[in-house]
Amino acid sequence: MSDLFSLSSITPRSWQGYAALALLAGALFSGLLVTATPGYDIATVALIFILLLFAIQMDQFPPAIAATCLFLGAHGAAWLLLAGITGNEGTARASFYLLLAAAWLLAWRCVTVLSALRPTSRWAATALRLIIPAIFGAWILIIWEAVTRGAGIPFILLPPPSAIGVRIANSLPVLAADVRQTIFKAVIFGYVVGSGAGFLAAIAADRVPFLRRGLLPIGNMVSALPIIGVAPIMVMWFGFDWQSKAAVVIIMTFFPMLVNTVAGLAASGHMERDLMRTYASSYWQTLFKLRLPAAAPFIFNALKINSTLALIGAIVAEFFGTPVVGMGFRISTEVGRMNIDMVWAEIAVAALAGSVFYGVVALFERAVTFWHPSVRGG
Amino acid sequence: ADKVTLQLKWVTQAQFAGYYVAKDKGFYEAEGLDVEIKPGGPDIAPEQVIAGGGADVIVDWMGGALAAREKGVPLVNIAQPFKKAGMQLVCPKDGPVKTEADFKGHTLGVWFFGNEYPFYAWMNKLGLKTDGGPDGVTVLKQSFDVQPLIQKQADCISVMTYNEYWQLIDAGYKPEELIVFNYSAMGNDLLEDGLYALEDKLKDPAFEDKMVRFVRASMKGWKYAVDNSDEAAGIVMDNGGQDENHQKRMMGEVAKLIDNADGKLDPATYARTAKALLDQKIITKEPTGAYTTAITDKAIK
Amino acid sequence: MDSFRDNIVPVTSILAGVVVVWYVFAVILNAPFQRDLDRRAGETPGIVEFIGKTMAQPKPTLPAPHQVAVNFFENTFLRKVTSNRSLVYNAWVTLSSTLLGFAFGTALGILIAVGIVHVATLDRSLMPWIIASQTIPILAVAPMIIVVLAAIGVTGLIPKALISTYLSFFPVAVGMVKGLRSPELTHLDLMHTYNASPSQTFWKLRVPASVPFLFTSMKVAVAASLVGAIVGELPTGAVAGIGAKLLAGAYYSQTIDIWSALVAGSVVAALLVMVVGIAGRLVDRAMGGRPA
Amino acid sequence: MTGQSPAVVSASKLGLTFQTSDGPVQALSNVDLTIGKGEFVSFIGPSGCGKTTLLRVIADLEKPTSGSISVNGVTPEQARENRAYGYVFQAAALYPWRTIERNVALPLEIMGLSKAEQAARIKRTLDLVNLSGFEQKYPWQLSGGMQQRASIARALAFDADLLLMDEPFGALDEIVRDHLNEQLLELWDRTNKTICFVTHSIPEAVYLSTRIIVMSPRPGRVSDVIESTLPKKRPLDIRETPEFLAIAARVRDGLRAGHSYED
Amino acid sequence: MTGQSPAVVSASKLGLTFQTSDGPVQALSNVDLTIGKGEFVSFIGPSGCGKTTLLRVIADLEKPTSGSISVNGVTPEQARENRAYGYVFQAAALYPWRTIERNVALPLEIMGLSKAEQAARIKRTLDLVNLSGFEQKYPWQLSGGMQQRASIARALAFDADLLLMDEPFGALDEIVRDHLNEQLLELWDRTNKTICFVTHSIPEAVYLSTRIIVMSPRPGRVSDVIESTLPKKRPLDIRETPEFLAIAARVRDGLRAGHSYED
Ligand SMILES: Nc1ncnc2c1ncn2[C@@H]1O[C@H](COP(=O)(O)OP(=O)(O)OP(=O)(O)O)[C@@H](O)[C@H]1O
Ligand SMILES: Nc1ncnc2c1ncn2[C@@H]1O[C@H](COP(=O)(O)OP(=O)(O)OP(=O)(O)O)[C@@H](O)[C@H]1O
Ligand SMILES: [Mg+2]
Ligand SMILES: [Mg+2]
Repeated sequence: MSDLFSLSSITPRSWQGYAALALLAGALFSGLLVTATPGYDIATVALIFILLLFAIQMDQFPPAIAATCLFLGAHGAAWLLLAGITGNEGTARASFYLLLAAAWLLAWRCVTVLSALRPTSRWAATALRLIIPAIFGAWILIIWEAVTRGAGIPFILLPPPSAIGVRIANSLPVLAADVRQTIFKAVIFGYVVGSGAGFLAAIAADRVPFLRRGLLPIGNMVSALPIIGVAPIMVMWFGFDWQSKAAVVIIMTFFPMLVNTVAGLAASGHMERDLMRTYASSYWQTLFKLRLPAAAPFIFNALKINSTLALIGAIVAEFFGTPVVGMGFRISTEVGRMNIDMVWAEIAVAALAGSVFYGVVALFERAVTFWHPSVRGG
Repeated sequence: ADKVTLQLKWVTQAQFAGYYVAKDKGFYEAEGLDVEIKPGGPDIAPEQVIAGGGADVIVDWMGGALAAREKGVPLVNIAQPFKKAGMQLVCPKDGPVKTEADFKGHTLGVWFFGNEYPFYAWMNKLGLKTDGGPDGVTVLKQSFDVQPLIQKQADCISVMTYNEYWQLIDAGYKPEELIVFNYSAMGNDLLEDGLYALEDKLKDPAFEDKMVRFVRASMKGWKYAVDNSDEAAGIVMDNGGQDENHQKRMMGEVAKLIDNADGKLDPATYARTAKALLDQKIITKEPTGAYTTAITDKAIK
Repeated sequence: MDSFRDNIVPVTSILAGVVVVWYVFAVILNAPFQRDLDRRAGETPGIVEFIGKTMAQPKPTLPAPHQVAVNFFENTFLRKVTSNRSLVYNAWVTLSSTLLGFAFGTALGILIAVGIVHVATLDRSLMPWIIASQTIPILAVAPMIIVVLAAIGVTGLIPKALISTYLSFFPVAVGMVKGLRSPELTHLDLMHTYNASPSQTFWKLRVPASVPFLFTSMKVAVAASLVGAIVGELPTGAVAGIGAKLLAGAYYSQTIDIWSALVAGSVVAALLVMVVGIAGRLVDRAMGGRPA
Repeated sequence: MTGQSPAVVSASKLGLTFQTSDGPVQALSNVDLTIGKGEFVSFIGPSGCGKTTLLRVIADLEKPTSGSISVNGVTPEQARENRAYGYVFQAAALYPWRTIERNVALPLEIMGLSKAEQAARIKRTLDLVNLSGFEQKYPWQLSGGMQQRASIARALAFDADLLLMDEPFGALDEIVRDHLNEQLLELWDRTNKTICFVTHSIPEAVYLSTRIIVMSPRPGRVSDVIESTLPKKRPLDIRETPEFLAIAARVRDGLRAGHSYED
Repeated sequence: MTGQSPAVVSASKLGLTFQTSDGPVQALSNVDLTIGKGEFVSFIGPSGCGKTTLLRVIADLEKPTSGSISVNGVTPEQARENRAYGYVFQAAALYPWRTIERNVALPLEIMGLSKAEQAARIKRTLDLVNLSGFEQKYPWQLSGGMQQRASIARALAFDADLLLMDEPFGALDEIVRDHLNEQLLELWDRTNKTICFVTHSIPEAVYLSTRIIVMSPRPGRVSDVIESTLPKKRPLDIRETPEFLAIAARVRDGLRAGHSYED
């Protein structure tokens, strides 16, 4: 192989490049895939090497070109590696993982190059903001796929992402019904009511010193009511449909909002508060015009944390008595049926929904707290 | 001594008294075995544990085991201590459901996590839809208690003869106030607690021998437990069981399911179980090699 | 301890209010089943007797406060603390994995926040996936995690603590990203003019500025890690701990047990949150915090 | 109350001690002071002598630890609740989430003025401080002096009868300062407001005031009170007259006496 | 670089435009400037004319959008990395969680000085600004002028060859100001530092500077450069000399020309 490419003429530009080169050398020594593994012929393996070396070599060019080449090289190699393992699950040898690691390092390098780019056009900036996490995520999936298939991990322990993808594609109606039940009913309702209740409790505690002293310690106690303890009780009280799940979500989201709002209300500056005093502004005027805007960064913190908590809460609550629909129901049932791919399909949908949810909250945050140093840049 | 790890399907209770007795009474030790018993719980799938290498042998229901087998975990039934099924559906007499004909339009509590197959097989037989429509039944995923009945959230709920049934009695229901649909009595039962090991490991004669000794000692344990049910319940309590009275009663009921079994699998029940699973498309093809009588044959000589 | 005295009256009076409401609900929620019981027994008790009975069921829908109190008292004070039935013992089991998980979680959360604030690549690539990770229902994957960990020989406290970690690092990470970015721009400019290294800016400016966010997040995180520890007790065999008590209660519908375990959990939570709060106040005072 | 001309501020034996972790700090001690309606009183004194603290006591932002004080004949607290005064802080204290325009609107919103009235006042006061064209900017987009002018505009828009101004023109250049001095005098003359004005500039104090109160530090106290003999109408070039310079010299002497390192 | 006397700051055609949501703001335009070693240059100009922005560009806190600038012959960024300058901000920018003493210690910690050296410098500079006795106070326990003095002490403790001072004496009374002016001149004379000094006081600018740069706004640009003919040794009463007054008048004219509402 080594006379095809003179390794010495390759000069990496980054530590990832050097490490990748070392891994390639390691793969050569530890025996090529062809000798050990079915599914790979000389041509494929040569192609993988060419792609990786090409990527390392092209790294020296201007960022845009380097990133493109790194992207193509790393992902092309990964694709070839995965293609070869199909039908030969569980046969991977050390060189398989070494080549995979080399490709991964180059993808990392690609992300680094992309992160350093300062595009001028808005359009390119947006594209970059999407591409960078996408590459990162893609590699989580590639490595997952390669390891589960390469090592032949039993399907019921951890199915490969490709199987999960197929499952998602084939179960859209079921997934849609589950999302409707869990997210559009329980999560949204519980999130709104729970966050709202935490917020109002914090205001009440702030307004009435008596409540502040009495309510906060008790609010703290609510914080740890564990889902597994509360969920059955809620089912008892509110029936087995989504209302009981929403109740669990309310309990889970209440506390983060309470704590953060209380902290946020203390965050406004002294001089700003004195100013309001000179206007003899009423409690509520000071609250709305000064203290709540100043508390906004804290409140959004809670909203962000709650956006994921609510989802976990609703799903887990469905482990305890539900109608036969819902993401949590599906997960617990399909585990029992050994349809782990379906479990992961639901998890993937939950992760997607949670990310969208969080993203929406984060967008609101940027719009509302544009004045805060953390948003203005710092 | 040879190490064996047993993964139970549920928490420590008299349902598994035989194994605890065998360990406590030294039956395993006498066979040269060092057995570790891992209790289960909600959301512990023994099939996953054995696939992950966390156990050598598991207690499982046939439905779950066959499903896992098709998903690439080659489980093989090596012994079947429970001859009969303990699952039943109960409805209060003053409720709307008196016979199978009354199910239509009502809400029934069912356990999932692999325990739902007998129910669906039964509904299949009755020709009832389970999607909640007016000409079918509404299914409620029941958690591990009898609250849905007490709360009147369901018209009938699933119970085990040896467990939840007694919770209903404790809650104030009298046996004569309950209508019971027993899966075994109706001939709708699917095989419950059996012992399963991995096919490829069984090919190893040393492992097979270990399993033979394990099954032999376990069945001895079961026999002892059935004969001395109060003592067995005490042993279960010592190992983390809850509520002594309850364990005693459970032991009594479990004894009826064991029914003097020798641990040998009844092929007819197996065939019925496999057919029911096939009918519901839980599994897609007729399983082969899913059980072996070799172990029990050697164990019980 | 003036503030302690100031707090006693409000806390007790609000607790008293809670107890009264609780009694009312106990009667209301337990009434239907009691009526069923009476009907089946053919009895027609008077109002007072009926109410008395709703508060004395062995497995009530909602146990009356005194039932819980008696159970709580027995299991807390009358049992040897080493006994498996002692709430103190079970609370301790849960507490130990909570604390371990909380420590891991806080450390991990801060680490992630530091990475995100300092490394542009991480900021752009990691955050979305951390968010996604948090939407994975932990109870669903916990058994798999535990199976995998057991397979590589990790058992005992660590798996439970890891579940706590998983739940608690996120609030800390989110809060600290905000907190570490919250210094005033002029304060950052000042560091800039000194050509302070990132680590100097971090320790001398970003960390002190993030303190309010840190302690607020830590309060949420400590509560989350307690929930995690309790949840983690289920698939790990659930032999001891508050989660185990809850589960055991749930198998047999021993609602009184469930509630007293819940009360125990809540007390532990309130204490933990208070400790974090006090720590926060001490740090604030040490930093010359201006009284409100 | 002093009888005929009602006292707007009247303090006697006023003292204020801050408790700090390393011992008490006596910020004011034994301050006697009466300010009548329509007076323009300047406070001048070395840094840290208690000028801000005195203004804050008048504004009910600090409670005196000894002595007594009344504002408009009632306690400072009641006066504050009657919205008796507008306050310009030493730092601008603009809200970062509001544009300049909306910062000025803040007190007007609190008073519940109509939108039209608000708009009119905002326009008038922003014009006065020469900030027209910056209505839509956020505070951090303004220079230091512009921020301070915005905060002056905010206090003027409030339009109270008593104005408490803590070094309002500190960050402004001479030209703007002269301009605003004139504007302020004109406003004072027209509306008969009472103004308490902290400044570090002796000419400014002399030019503006009917009375100049010189304070000295550690503990903060009134060390001299100088009544101005200048006429009410004051063109800018009055600052060259001997009368003016004489008053200025007296103020300077009082001020110098308060500085420990000047002896 | 200008050949023999090395230029400390040298800018040509410097421009800076801020992008704001309601359009660009041109803060600096076409600024040409050379400051030699040991010069004391004052910047004076109406509020909002870009003085702070110019200082920030020199300090590498803003990047110019056009033109070029070098500091000590290298880019501002490299100069900053060499810790070439100390900066006094227009607002005090003290860290609220540090005592005054520890605020002054901040740059010294960052430079990694020994504890003893730190203590010595802290004592020296706090003495200089007359804040001894307030070492253990937190910023919010100080008056406005004291805070500003603390921030001056912090910059002086840093002891860089180039001092950038943005209205350092704005919140101080005349007496303290005179005192600090003298101290600053004395320091400058002794150490041969280069000082860029923003002020609003014409006498202060004339008294201190070797060169006065008058700026005018919208867009911010240099409108006049006035070389001082005063000797290097300057007693305080030099401010009464005709020479001094002539320069001051020229500065005032330049300043007035920059004010739109003065025409
Ligand atoms: N909140 C506080 N806690 C403790 N001491 C304080 C506080 N506020 C002010 N002081 C002290 O009180 C004294 C007077 O402060 P004040 O702000 O009134 O001075 P000032 O005359 O306004 O000075 P400047 O002209 O510098 O603004 C100072 O010594 C200061 O340190
Ligand atoms: N971050 C910013 N974004 C937008 N505009 C800005 C920003 N900073 C300053 N400006 C604008 O740039 C111009 C010059 O501001 P700069 O702070 O340099 O003025 P200055 O000369 O220091 O005034 P002052 O004497 O009032 O401090 C002003 O019009 C201001 O509004
Ligand atoms: Mg002051
Ligand atoms: Mg400025």
